[in-house]
Order: sequence, then C-alpha cells, then structure tokens
Amino acid sequence: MSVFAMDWYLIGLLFFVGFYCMLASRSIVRQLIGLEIISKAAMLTVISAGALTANLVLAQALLITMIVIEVVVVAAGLALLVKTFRVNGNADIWRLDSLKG
Amino acid sequence: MTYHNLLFVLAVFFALWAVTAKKLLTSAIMLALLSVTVSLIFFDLGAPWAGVFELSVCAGLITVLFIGAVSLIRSDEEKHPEGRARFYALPLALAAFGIAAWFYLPPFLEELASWRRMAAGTTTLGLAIWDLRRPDLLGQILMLASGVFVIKSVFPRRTEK
Amino acid sequence: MNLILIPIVLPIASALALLFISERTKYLKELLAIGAAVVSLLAAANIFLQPPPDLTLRWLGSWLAFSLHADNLSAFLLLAVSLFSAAISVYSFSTPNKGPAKWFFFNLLMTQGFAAGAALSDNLVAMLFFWEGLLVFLYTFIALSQDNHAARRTAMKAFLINGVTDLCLLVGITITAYIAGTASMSEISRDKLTLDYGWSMFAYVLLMIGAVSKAGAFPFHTWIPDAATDSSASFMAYVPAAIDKLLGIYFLARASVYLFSLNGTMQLVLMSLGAVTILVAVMMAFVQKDYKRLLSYHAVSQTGYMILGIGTLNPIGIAGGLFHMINHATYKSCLFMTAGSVERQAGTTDLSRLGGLFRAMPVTGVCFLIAAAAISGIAPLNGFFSKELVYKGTLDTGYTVFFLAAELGSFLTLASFLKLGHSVFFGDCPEGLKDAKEAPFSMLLPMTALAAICVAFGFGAELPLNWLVVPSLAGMNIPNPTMSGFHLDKLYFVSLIVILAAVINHILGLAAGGGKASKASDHIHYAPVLKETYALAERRAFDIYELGMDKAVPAVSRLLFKADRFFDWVIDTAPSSMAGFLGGTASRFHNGSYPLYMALTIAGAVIYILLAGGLK
Amino acid sequence: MDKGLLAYLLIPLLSAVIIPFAARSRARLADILANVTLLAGLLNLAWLALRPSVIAGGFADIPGDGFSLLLVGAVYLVGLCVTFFSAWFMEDGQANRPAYYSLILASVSAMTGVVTTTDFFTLYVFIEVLAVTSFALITTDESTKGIEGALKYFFLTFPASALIIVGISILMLSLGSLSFETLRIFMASDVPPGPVTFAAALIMLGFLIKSGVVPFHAWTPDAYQGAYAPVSAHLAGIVTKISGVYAVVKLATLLRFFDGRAAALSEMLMFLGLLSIAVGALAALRQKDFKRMLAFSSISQVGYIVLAAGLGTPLAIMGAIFHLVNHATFKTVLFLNSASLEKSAGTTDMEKLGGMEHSMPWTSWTSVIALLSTAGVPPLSGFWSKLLIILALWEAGLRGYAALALLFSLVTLAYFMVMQRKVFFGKKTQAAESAPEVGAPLLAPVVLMSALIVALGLLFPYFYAYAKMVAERILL
Repeated sequence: MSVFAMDWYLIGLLFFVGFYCMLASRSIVRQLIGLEIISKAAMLTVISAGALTANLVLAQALLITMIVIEVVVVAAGLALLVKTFRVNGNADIWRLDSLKG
Repeated sequence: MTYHNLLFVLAVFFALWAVTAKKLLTSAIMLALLSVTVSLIFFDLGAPWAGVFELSVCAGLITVLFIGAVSLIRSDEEKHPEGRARFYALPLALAAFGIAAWFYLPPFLEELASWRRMAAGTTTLGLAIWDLRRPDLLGQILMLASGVFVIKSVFPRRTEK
Repeated sequence: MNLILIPIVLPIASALALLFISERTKYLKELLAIGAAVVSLLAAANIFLQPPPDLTLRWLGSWLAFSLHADNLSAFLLLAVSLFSAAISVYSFSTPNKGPAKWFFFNLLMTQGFAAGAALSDNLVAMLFFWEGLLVFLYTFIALSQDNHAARRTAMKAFLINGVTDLCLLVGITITAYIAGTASMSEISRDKLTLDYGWSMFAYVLLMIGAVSKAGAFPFHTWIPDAATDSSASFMAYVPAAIDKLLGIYFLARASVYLFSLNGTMQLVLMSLGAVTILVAVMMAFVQKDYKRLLSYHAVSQTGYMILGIGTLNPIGIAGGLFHMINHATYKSCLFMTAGSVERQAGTTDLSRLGGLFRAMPVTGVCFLIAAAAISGIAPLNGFFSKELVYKGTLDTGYTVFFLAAELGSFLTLASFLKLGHSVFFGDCPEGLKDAKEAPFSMLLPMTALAAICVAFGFGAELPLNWLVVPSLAGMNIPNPTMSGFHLDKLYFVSLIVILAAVINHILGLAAGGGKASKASDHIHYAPVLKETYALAERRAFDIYELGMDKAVPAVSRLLFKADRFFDWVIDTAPSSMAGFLGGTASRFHNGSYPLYMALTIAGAVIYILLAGGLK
Repeated sequence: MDKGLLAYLLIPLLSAVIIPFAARSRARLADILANVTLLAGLLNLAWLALRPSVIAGGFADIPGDGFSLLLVGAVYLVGLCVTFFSAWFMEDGQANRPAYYSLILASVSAMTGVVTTTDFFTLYVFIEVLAVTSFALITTDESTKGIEGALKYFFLTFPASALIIVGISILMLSLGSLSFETLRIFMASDVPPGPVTFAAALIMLGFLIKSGVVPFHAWTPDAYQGAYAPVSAHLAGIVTKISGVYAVVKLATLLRFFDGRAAALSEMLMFLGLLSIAVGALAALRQKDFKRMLAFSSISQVGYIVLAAGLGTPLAIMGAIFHLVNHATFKTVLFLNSASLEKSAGTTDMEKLGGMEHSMPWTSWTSVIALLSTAGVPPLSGFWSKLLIILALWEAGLRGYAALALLFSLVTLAYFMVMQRKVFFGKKTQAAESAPEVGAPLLAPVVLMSALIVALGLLFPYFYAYAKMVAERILL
C-alpha cells in the first residue's frame, strides 16, 4: 500500500471518529470537538493531496485560509454555546426539541 | 515512513481519546494534542507554513477558547454527566469500521492516487497567496469582520444592566 | 342589423333591462315589457310578410353555423309566439302581486326571446341552444310565480321531466346531424332521411320524444296539472297553453315531415300516441273540480289532436294539426285568461265555490263561452274547423279507430266544458261572490282579442288556412290539400251527434249530482271500474315522474350514492388520507430530536457517497 | 472572481465595518446606513441591467455570465426588503441593533462573493462566512427557539464543509486547479473523467446539505421557525438559496449534465429533488405553525430547483434560475408577512389565528399573491418557472418526473389553501379582533415584492430573453 493510501485510510478513520462524536454526544462542547476532528481530517486531505501532486504551495495557501475560517467558526460555535447555556441552563443539544411537527 | 504513519495513528488515537474522555477539559486538551500531531504531519509532508499556523492558531487559540467555554459550563457538566456507554462503544465501532475500510478503501485510494496530475511550476507561498488566492484574502477579511460582528451580536454591550 | 334578430334580441335585452328597474316604480316594468312584446310582434309581422335574408354566424366551421332562417313555417310560428307574448304581457299588466312581477315579466320576455330563437333557428344545434334556454326559464317561471314550496317542487318536476326529454333531444340531434352530415335543417330536408337505417330510427324517436314532451303529450304531461294549481294563470296561459304547444308541434312537424320521411309503423306510433293522449287527458279533465286544473288537462288532451293530425302524414291531417296548434293556443290562452280573471275577482278557482258569475263578469263570461265552444269543436268556431281537418286526415289513413277515439275525446271535452261553464258562470251565486266585479280592462282586452280571433278564424277559416297553414306546408314541400267543402261532409253530422250526446250527458250528470253543476261529472267519476282507476290516478299512480321518483329514483340514487362514495373515496378520501398519513408520518418524524436529524443526515451522506463513489 | 462586480462586495463590507462606530451614539444611524447602502447598490444594479439599450440588445452586453448579476440583484433586493422591514420591526431597546445590521450587510457581501466567484475554494470561503453570519442573525432576539434553530443549523450543516473540502482536495489532486473554467473545459473534453466527477459529487453533497434537500433537510424547518422574524425571510428568501442551491445549479452547469458524462450524479440529483418536492409538500400539509409550514414549502420549492439542475438541459437551467429568483420573491413576501403577523397578533400558530383578512387586508392579499405564485398559478411569475421546469422534464422524456412535479404543485396549492383559510380567511377570531394592520413601512417591502411577482409574471417575455441569454452563456 502506498503512503498516500495509508494516509487517507487513517484520515478516513479520523472522519469516522468525528462523525461518531457528533452523532453520539449530547454536550455541545463535544459536538464542537467532533466538528474540529472532522475539519482536521479535511485539512489533512488538502495537504496530503498537495504533497502527492507536488502542489504544496497551493495547498498551504488554502490551508491558511481554512484555519482562519476554523477559528471564527469555533468562536461562533462557542458563542452560541455560551448563549444557550445562559438561556437554558445546560449545554445539552439533545434536549433542544421544542421545534417539532 | 514509520514516523509518518505513527503520527497519523497518534492523531487517530488522540481524536479517540478526545471523544471518549470523561471530562470535557481532558477532551479539550486532547484536541490540542491532536492539533499538535496534525501540525507535525504537516511538517513531515513538507508544509511548514501550514504546520506553523496549525500549531499557533489551532493548538493555541482554539484550545484557549475551548478551555474557557468548558470552565464556564463545568458546573452543569458535573451535575449532569453524559451516559458513557455510547463512548465506550466508539473504539469497537472504530475497529469495525477500520477493518471494513481496510478491504474497501485502499484499492479505491490507490486508484485515486493513480489519477494524480502533477503541478507544473513552483512559486513561493506568498506569491501564490497574492497572485492565485487573492479573493480568498478578501474572504478572510470578511470572515474576520463577521466573527467580530457575531461576537458583538451575541454579547452586546448592555447599557441598562 | 338584420330584422330577423329583433324578435330574439329585443325581448332578451328588455328582460335584462327589467332587472335594473327599481322595485318601486309603478308601471315602468309593465310598460317596458308590453312595449318590447308589441315591437317584437310588429317585427314578426314584418318578417312574416317580407321574409328577410338568412342570418348566418359561423361557430365551428359550417357544421355549427348559427343560422336563422325565416321560412313560412318559422315565420308563422314566430308570429304566433309574438302575438301570445303581447297578449299575455298586456293581460298581466294588472297582476295583483307586486313582488314577483319583475320576475314574471323577466321570465316572460326571456321565454319569448328564446322561443323566437328556437322557431327561427335553421341549425339544429342552435335550436337546441334556445330549447335548453327555454327549459331554464320554465323552471324559473314556475318557481318564481308563487313564493311557496309547492311552486318550487312543481318547478323541479317540470324541469326534470323536460330536462330528461331534452337530453333525448340532444342525443337525437347529435345522431341526426351525424347521419346527415350537417346540422342545418334546410340542408337535411333536401335529401330527407329515411328510417331504414337503424340509427336513424333511433334518432327520430328521440327527436319525437323531445318534441311531444315539449308539447306536453302523454306521458310527459304530468307537470302541467300541478303547475296549474301551483303557479299563476298568466303562466298557464302563456307557456303550457301557447308557447310549449307551438314549439313542440312545430318541431314535431319539422322532424316528421321535413327532416325524415316516415313509414307506416311510425305513423301508427304517432297516431296511437295522439289518441291515447286525447283520451287519458280528457278523462282526467272531465272529473276535475278546479278551474285551472281542468283547463290544464284539456291543454294536454288537445295536444293529442295535433299529434294525431301530424301523425296521419297526409296533407290534410298535417294542415289540421298545424291549424289546431294555432287555434288551441288561441282559445286555451283565452280560457286560462278567464280563469285568471275569475281567480282575481272571486279569489278561488274551486268549482264548488264558484257560480253565477256571468251577471257580474259578462265580458269574461262571453269570452269563456266563445273559447269553450271553440275548444269543444262547435261550428262555426275555429276549433271546429281544425278538428274536422284532423278527423278527415285520420279517416283518410283508414284507421277508423283513431277517428272514434278522437270523437270520444271531443265528446268528453264538450261535456267537461258544459260542466265547467255551468258551475262557474251560471247556476246559483254563492254568498261570497255577490259583490264580485268585472276584471280590469287590461285583462279583458287580450281576452276579447283572442276570443275575436277564435270567431274570426272560424267564420273566415279560409283566411288562416290560406295565409298561414298552406304556405307552411308549401314551405315543407307538401302538396296543397283540397280543403274546401269538407265540412259539409258526413263529419258535420257526427259532430252534431257528439254535441247532442254531451248535452244529454250533462243533463244526466246534473240530475245524478243533485243539480250541482260542479258534480255533473260524478256519475262517470264514480262509475264502477272507472272509480278505482281515477282513485289510482289521483294518487298519481300513472304519473311517470312520481313513479320514477318513488320507485326508480331511490334505487338508482342508492346505487349512484354507492358509486359516488366510491369515486369520492378514490379521488378525495384516499388521496387526502394518504397525504394525511404521509404528512402525519413526516411531521411525527420531525420531532425536534437532534441525534435523529444527525443520523439521517449522515446516513443520507453515506449512501450518497457510496452511490457516487464509483471512480468510473 | 468577476472584478466588474467586486464593488458590490466591498461597499457593504465597508458599511458593515462603519456601522458599529457610527451607531455608537445614535442607534438609528445603523438602519439608515444599511438601507442606504443596499438601496444605492440596487439602483446601481438596476441601471446596469435595465438601461433601455441593454434591454433592446437582448441583454447581450451584460458583464460576466449574467447569472451573477441577476443573483446579486436578488441578494440586494431581498437584503433591502429585510433591512427596511427590520428598521421598523425591531424594538428600540434592542442592544445588538448595530451588530444586526452589520451582520446583514456582511451576509449580503458574502452572498455577492458567492455568486461572483469563479473558484471552488473561494466559494467555500464565502459560504462559510455566510453560515457564520446566519447563526448570529438567527439568534438576534435571544429566544430559546432562535438558539435551538441556530444550533441545529450550525451542527447539521458544518460537517458539509468538510465534505466540500475533501471534494476540493480530490479535485486539486486529479484536476490540478480549482477554477470553474477548468472543470467546465475538462467536462467538455473527451478525457475520461476519473475521480473528477466523484470530487464534484462530494462538493455537490456538501451544497445539498447546505441547501436543505431531503434527506439533509432536518435543520431547515427548525432554523426557519426559530429564527428572528425578519431574519427568517432573509434566510429562507436568499441566504440558504445562495449558500446551497446556487452552488448546486452552478455545479450542474459546469458538469454539463445534458452531455451525459455525469449521468449517475444527474440521476441522483433528480431523485433527491423529487424526494424533496414530495416530502416538503406532504410535511407542509400537516403543519400547525405558519413559519414552519413555509419552511417545509421552501424545502419543496428547493426540490424543484434541484430537480431542474439535475436535468441540466438549457431549458431546465433556465427554469432553475428563474425559480431561484422567484423563490426569493415569494418566500420573502410570505416570511415577512409571518413576521407582520407575529408583531401584530403575537403568534404564528395557525390554530390561534383566523380571519386575519378582516383586520390585516394588505398582509392577507399579498400572501395570496405570493402563495399563488408559489403554487404556480398563471400569470404570476412562479407559474412560468414551474412551467419551464416541467416542460424541460417532459421534453427530456421524463414523463413520470414531470407528472409528479405537477402533482405536487397541486399539493402545494392545497396546503397553501389550508393555510390561507386557517390564518386569513374565515370568521374573525379573538386574535383578529385585537390585531391591527401593521404600519405602511412594514407593508412597503411586501407590497414591492408582490408587485415584482406580478410584474415578473406579466413581463415574462423580457425576462425570458434574459434568462435564455444567461442559460446559453453559462452552458455553451
């Protein structure tokens, strides 16, 4: 098996862990951690693809932007977390089921 | 080679730990360790700038943010701990997925690698960002501005309180 | 604008204009209606004297041309329709009840316009259009003539009976036009259809049903007596007495001798239908105890003569049928008008509560006498001549039995009018009617005019025959019949015998009824066998409508209800309950649970990736 | 990136940055600045596109591919309606007022970026910006429902970004470039597609999740129902359409579905479109909340666009583009009306409302226009777009799809009739007694949009010329 295939296989496992976390966890913090894991995996695919095609310059250019985005997204997510914690008194996303029908 | 694969395995391991950890604080720290591992992978793959950014921003800034949030909700987390069974099942599920994917994914990925198209010229990162990815810079500016607005909107300055 | 449009458009336009006139204006509506009717009459006279060119508006190619064509028969019919409209609108000038007056004139003018259209249409489809319009206004006419439940029920009865037969007419016209390849009557008549072909027999029978039903023949007559009690005398004088007879017989003549060339079998069918109508209706009329109801049965009975006359298929018979048609309209309208004025002045039409009105209402009485004599076929009034023509035609076919039936009908007609006249205008005057007065002038004028026509058409029978009937026959390519001197035949003596028999019968009846004129028919009414028959008839056992409503309709409607439920289920309940079920499932699914949503999203994404995953 | 339209991105961004400083002492200044910025942009756009010479020339000298211009116009229009509406809707004491307008302007800016970009990664960047602003906007009024909607929106759509990134990296690996043009040229050539279509499928999946297509739709009703009232109009009218549906249509044109080189993806897309139409319409039938019903209706309408995009013929793309614009108009009207109802009657629960027509005639009748347009009743604009889509399906030989699309159009009519009867028509209820018609400023955007619906329907021939030009430019 080539290095690339092995890398992406392990990245696939990372994706699995991240999605499992988002599916199984009740805490909004852990949801965000799952999201982080998924986006780390996505970043790894970018750099890995860049390395494979000797296009690391482009890959790094993309990655820097992605990191900036990630920071803001996490900040926004945590802001939402704080807000919901203030309003509802807990950070349990499974209990948020008032909108239904 | 071994080092490279080991880093990946380590990343998966830290991710697993981050998810299954009982305390959210542990999870946040494991996430930081995952970031460190990922940045090491970046260095290993030959992408130092990406590694530096990852190390400083993700392992640093984001971890700080996480730890702040976790400490905010710690009291509730201790009062209402989550059911652990789902998380204990994760390693097993991961193993099952890993074994299944071992048979399916590598051939797929080998073929994917065989379709690669090598890049033509090489420039420096700065030129690449400035020449090729200029609209992304605009996007970054917009993103940062939006982040500020989001925080201002979520935590407005209360005049009356 | 072609003159031919005036008799159609003017009444309809006036009718619509009537709707905008305030309820409070006093004579404006009446005057407008009378004006429209009189102008239409003048236009009709003009059309009759100088036939204008045809008017053709194309609808869908040549097949559905909206063509108006004033040949002799149509012009004759148009003249008659306009004449009666004018007479009735004058007569209704002083209708006592102001409420439905607007609607009365509206319906009257609408009926006039559509009747004129039906008379003038050369195209069968156009005629059907006007014919169906008449059906609508028949319903509104009856339903709005009195504000009670009975009127609406009768209106529905009339509407349903005529609706079903109009449906027959529709099918008949469709088949006819299909066979002939054109819907224009004048084009069909150039190469008349024969009954050899199976479908054409069917088509003719359907057309005939439509026509005789309009004319009110047995067994489609049952709404007429009900309408007599449930609606106004003006309506009776106008629609069942005049317009319906005119149009029905007109179209029967058209269908029987103009569009189709009939064979012996159909001749027999028509004549039997006529004879049965005469007898059944006159038997019923004879025993009636109500002025208008009695007249209405006669209106049915007289239709039989016309059908009989047309059914003979020989020129004299057809001439008699057409002549009887116009005569009948004249005297029956006149009779209904007398009924209306008696009702207005005396307040009732129950024969047992009327009597001795001749002194109080001499003009009405004289008009009644003339019209009654005319309908009974007393020489030398118009009814005599037309009946003689029908008799002659019947005898010429060789079927003496129909002649005898017609004479029996004639006898009963006379007998019943003796009874009617005696009980209303002669005999003792009941207490309540001592101070009854003569009807107003507006009622007397049309009445006397129609009575005068009865007399004029009797003494000068040559005139209408030569001016109206013979040209109509010529227009339909029927050879000119020899009609001079026929009433000096032995028929004359037979008629005399009938008259004498009727008088004797009346005297016998008076004696049996204890001198009460209204009971002068009881000796026949309560005779053995007839008594039970009449009892059944009174219970409407012979009324196809009531029979249908009692027996057939519930069964059919149950069946249809089941079918309807099924279709309803198929198109309504099933989809809506399915949609409800699916919608309910969907909304139960969206229960707000985050892990469920997440699982759904991830599962969807995994399936998507696996499906899209092939590298090829 | 289309430089001709760059100003439409930068100016709102500038305003958004200025607003918090300008509105420090006088909060009203935020409203004025935001409205003026958007109005000026809209007028400028109108001048660009509706000059007589441009119309006479069949829109031939429109800059770029014309699609961007059209959508920038739609973005500015909806944005203006929402800011104008909010200026009177928002209570005076609202603490995050300047931030609210900054966020709206930032989202307008991001949407402009989305529709003018020519590169997948830039598209991704702007869509992330759009998403981030949306979360904050949803929770503007700090209600429980708003936070719930925002959180579900956040967590159910962000994994999609990772899928897009994976798609982008595969694209980078196999194509070497991320620009739209490269992909288009590649798809038009005879080179075997290899993993490129798979990469495109992954990117498409990300955008499908973000556009709320069944089965990825679960966040849509919650986010729309929970959102701050004017924001739900912004969100349903334009934001999710630009952040998801636009990209799907764009990808569909780039992949040249009508060529049949990506037939599997095309079929899958059409199936998902039809599924969305069906599920959205059926679920909407049983809703009790006005906004939630509109949200499900939105899913159903997005299904039409995705169905047309999946078909990919020029006629279908034209229908999709036109339906996208129409959806922006009628959904904005309906959601703004729901906001008016909420302000006036205090609820959007259809069980409690009823007979509102008597007290709120303008709201009622503009809703009627919008819903008839949604259901595709001639001669309103929605009719034409649905007609184009169904015609395209019919011409492509997909009779079954066409028939089902038509059938569910009837279901749309059915549930809107139910809604209209429950909310606006019928007997006056307690709610209607005490609910006055909202003021003219709140009605103005709605009336403007309704007029636009009617006008687009009546002036369809002109619009057809434009849409045809756009479809030809982006496909050929």
